[in-house]
Amino acid sequence: MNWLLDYVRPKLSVAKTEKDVPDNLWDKCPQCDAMIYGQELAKNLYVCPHCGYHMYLRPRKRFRMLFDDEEYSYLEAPKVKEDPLNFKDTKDYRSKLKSAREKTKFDDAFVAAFGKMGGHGVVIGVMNFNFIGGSMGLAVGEGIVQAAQFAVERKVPLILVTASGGARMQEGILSLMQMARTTLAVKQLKDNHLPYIAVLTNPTTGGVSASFAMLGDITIAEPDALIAFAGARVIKETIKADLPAGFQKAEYLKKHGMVDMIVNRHDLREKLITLLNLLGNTYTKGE
Amino acid sequence: MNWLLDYVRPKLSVAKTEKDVPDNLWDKCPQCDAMIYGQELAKNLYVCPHCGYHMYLRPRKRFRMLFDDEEYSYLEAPKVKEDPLNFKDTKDYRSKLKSAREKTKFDDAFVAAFGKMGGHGVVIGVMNFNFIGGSMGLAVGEGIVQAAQFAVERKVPLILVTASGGARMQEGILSLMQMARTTLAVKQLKDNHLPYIAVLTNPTTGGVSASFAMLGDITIAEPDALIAFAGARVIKETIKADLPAGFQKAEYLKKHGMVDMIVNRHDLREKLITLLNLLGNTYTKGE
Amino acid sequence: MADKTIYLDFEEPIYKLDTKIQELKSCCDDKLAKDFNKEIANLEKKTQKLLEETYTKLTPWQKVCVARHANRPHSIDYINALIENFMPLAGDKLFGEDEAIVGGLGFFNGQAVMVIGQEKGHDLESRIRHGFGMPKPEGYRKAKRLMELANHFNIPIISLVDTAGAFPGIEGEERGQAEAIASCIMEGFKMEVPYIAVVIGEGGSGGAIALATANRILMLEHSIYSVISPEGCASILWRDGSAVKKAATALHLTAQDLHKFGVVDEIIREPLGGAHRFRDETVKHAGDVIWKHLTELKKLSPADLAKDREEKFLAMSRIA
Amino acid sequence: MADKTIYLDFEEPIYKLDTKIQELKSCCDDKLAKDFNKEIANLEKKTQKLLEETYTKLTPWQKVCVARHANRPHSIDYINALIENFMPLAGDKLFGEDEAIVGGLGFFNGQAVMVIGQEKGHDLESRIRHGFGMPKPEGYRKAKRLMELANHFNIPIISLVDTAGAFPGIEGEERGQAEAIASCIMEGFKMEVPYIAVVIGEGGSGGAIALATANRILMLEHSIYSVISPEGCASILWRDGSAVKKAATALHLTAQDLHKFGVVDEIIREPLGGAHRFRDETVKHAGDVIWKHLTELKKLSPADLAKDREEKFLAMSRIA
Ligand SMILES: [Zn+2]
Ligand SMILES: [Zn+2]
Repeated sequence: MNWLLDYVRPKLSVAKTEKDVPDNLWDKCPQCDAMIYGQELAKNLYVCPHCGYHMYLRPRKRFRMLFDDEEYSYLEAPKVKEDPLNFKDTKDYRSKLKSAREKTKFDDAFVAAFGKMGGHGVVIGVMNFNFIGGSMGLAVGEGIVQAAQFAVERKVPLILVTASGGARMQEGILSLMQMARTTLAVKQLKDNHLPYIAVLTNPTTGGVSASFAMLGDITIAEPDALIAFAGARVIKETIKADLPAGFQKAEYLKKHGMVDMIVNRHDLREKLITLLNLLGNTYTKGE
Repeated sequence: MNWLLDYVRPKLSVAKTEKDVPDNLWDKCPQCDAMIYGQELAKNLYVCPHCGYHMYLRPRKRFRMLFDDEEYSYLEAPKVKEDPLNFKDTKDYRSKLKSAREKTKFDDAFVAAFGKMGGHGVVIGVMNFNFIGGSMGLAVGEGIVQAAQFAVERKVPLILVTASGGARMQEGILSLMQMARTTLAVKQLKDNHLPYIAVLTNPTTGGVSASFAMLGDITIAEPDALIAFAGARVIKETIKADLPAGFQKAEYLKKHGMVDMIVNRHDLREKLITLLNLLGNTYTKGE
Repeated sequence: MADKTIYLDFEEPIYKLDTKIQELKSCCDDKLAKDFNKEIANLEKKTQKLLEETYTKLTPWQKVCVARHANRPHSIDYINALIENFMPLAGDKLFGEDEAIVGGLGFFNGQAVMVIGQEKGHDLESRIRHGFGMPKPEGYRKAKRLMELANHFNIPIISLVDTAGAFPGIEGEERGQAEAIASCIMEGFKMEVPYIAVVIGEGGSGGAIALATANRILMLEHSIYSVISPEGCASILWRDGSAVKKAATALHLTAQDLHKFGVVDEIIREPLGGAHRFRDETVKHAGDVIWKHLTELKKLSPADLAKDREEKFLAMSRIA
Repeated sequence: MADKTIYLDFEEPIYKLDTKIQELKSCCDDKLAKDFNKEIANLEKKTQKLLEETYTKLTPWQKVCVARHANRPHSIDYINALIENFMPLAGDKLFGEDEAIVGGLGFFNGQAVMVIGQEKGHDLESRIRHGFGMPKPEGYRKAKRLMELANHFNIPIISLVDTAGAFPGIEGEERGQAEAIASCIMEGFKMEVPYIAVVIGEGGSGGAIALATANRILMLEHSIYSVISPEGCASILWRDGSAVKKAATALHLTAQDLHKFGVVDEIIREPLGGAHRFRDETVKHAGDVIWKHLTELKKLSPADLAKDREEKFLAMSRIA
């Protein structure tokens, strides 16, 4: 076991822990263009109070929203090889990583925490879309593998909250391999009959959608979230035709059988707890 | 074991065993209207030599065509309750059964035999379409269950050649239950990792298609065979529109992913033997 | 749900009495009402007797009509009344979400269960949404997925059967209606959890048995379960669509017939006058019977549950 | 297959030499031919040297072009050359038959195997039929079904990876491309039989790894395997579609790169000049290498085969 538990007990105010995004600014809703005061938005879990649009929710806020009493402990970020390809495009990947770390205060685009939900021990992993588009490379893949292993060792369910543009192409083939590795992570849960619930938020695309995101025992999506394998632009260019209304949105995926339920962020914690109650309350198997 | 093996060694000419259908008559091809001399048709396995249409092939002919050296032994027909509902429509069911038995010289619409194919021991079951439309009641269901049990006891594969209008409605709910029972029959093979190959011939419809017929490890269809759940007439009346060309034909089902291969009757024995060779030649599992 | 009682043809005398009672109750002021009280009580007694006479002697065809009655409690009514914290689950993870099948997890007397039911809808809008209770292949594949999920987490399954049959259309055939039903039947046999099927209304042929390869098969008193609809049977065997009554009788499709054949384990009594008249009592009583069977099945080991189911069906038509 | 050699841009000098040799060989009568023999031999030596120089130093982008070469042996060529009694199997038993994936049972050196390969086709008609080697969800579900079948009968699996990626279209998204790929990846890990993946040409992202969660991953010498096409990468990161050469280099998508990363177990040598020039030798040699690995894997128990695969992938990016 290479887990160090860094208990943070974040009984702190929103403003204090999220210094990077002061809540006393005004934000514009990307859907209805309404200007919303930061504190109001934070109080409303970053759901637009005017049109219900679900904006991106940062990992810490997601954890506080989900865990009992806003208490949880982070799982240590995994150690992985940095920039394994020595990748350079117009700028180099290392500097991209550096600025993403400064911006987000996280090591990479995935962070997991252990805590309780409705009294159940549970591991929750959250993707950080602000970290290079939530893209999945070694660190994300290994983070998910380790979160799954931790859940299996503790015999608790795993909840993964996705938000990703897909694979981290700067890590080349090694990022592609994370599709297999995160699938294996999910398999550990299944092999142990522990629940794995996928919560798909806007956007969940590419290699992330085509691996662990689509393999939940139960699949929840936030309203209007974009959930796609191929990008709409690529498809449009390929087929040279317009795309249907609502294409690749959560509601579209539900209609097409890929999502169990669409849950408003305000109801998410309660619904997850009910699901944990249901999946945990199995009758004792016969003698 | 309640099996009596009735070795018949049918080293007899076609004409002699199939007195009910003299081969010295002319038959009209239902597809191209060509008149074909009976002996020619029999020699050509009841495939029209002009257009390739696959006419119905009686169980005995099917067995002789498939088994090595035309040698096989019948599995005793199961004993089941006759006319459990005391069913009467415009005439009574018992008299229908009686005339079907006289016409076909078989007890009911299913008959199974044990023999060798390419050296492999194998149970082959054939539906008799001439027996009340090959419909499935207690006798067919029980026959399939017992054929499967026999195959499992002998540790040999099962091949079922279907031809049926669906459930035997004169046996009411008990005929419906045969969908479950024949599915269980297939499950016995699967549980024992013994191959079950479904050979779908014209027509395979209703409750037969929606049970064992669609559950083969490998699914073969004869060319142009009608394979359907709901009848085309019912669908047409329901949707009040024309049906697509080739609707519910073997080729249509293959295109829609339901059939592995369409095999001309002349190649059927050879292909089945190859499949048995392949499915039987599994490498020795590790120590 | 439906506010107004819908009367079936053979309920004409009951309808007349009910109407008269209604008139007496509403068409007069409070003072007069008192005078009518006796007459109303009299009429109500008559109605009760009539209901009793009618509903203890329903013909098979009348049972067909009752089983299909629009006011009869549907799957959603059972779920609403019996299941707490119901979490509906959607989709087959292959092609689509078919609301002809409603399914999900919930607590039944504190026990987590997976409910999978065919739902016909109760008004035009909901009937269309639920595909008139006739599942397409994706509906059966959704049911199969929910069974797998239940089995994986050791959660008992309760299926509610109420369908005229699988959807007869091009899409259904195109997407493998036959395969979907066959696989759903097979999946039922794989379950290592208690699996109870309840025919609550119409058990229509292959579309019904797909959800009924269960450890226990229960039927509401006036529900039907048949290899073919009386209409279909009449038109094929009598070549006369109007021979439905003869067909209904010949098919032996009532709960009482099926119980005699050993196909059904227990008949769930309906209040006199039918489930559509006494929705709450019916559903509550059905819940009690289901719970009784669930309690019994919970005593079996996972392997024994599968074995129990196989033996039940293997024995089923060996009855001599 | 293709009768005429198709030359890539960077093969211009080779093309010129080949043309000259061809001219000398054909444009003169037998008497004269003798006089040219020496020159022809000379030129052929030169070609050989040029091929050697070119093909030992292919740039990543050149490898991309070679990997996509129309004359390169495709899945069907491997099947035809290596597999006896091939029995193609069709369909996902759910929605459709997708010929972008060819699959079936056959004998490989006397051993029954399940071959599952992406097939691009070799002329316009066959390219259309095979969907340009870009599987739709039904293709991956067909692959999954064939894996299950192979596993059930204890038959080893050989997958042949050759795709630009999964089909990017409305139908693909509608029918769950993401789910289909994810499930296919998962299925690979469930196998308790030897499973060998061979990247024979283009290993395009998610569409490729769906068929490559194997015990052994082999790559033809000039094949590629990448998280994104150089074109896609160039347009996203350089915002310049013509930066494909830079992107190809940056992505480290060659067999040699992947072997270094530990993603690929063995590189299958191609004759100098590439698989598209020496189709038969390439395929035969690939067969020998696959057979060697299969022989090794056959020594493992079913449980160990699954464990071997899991451990391989769990370890894969822990390389420091
Ligand atoms: Zn808004
Ligand atoms: Zn003809």
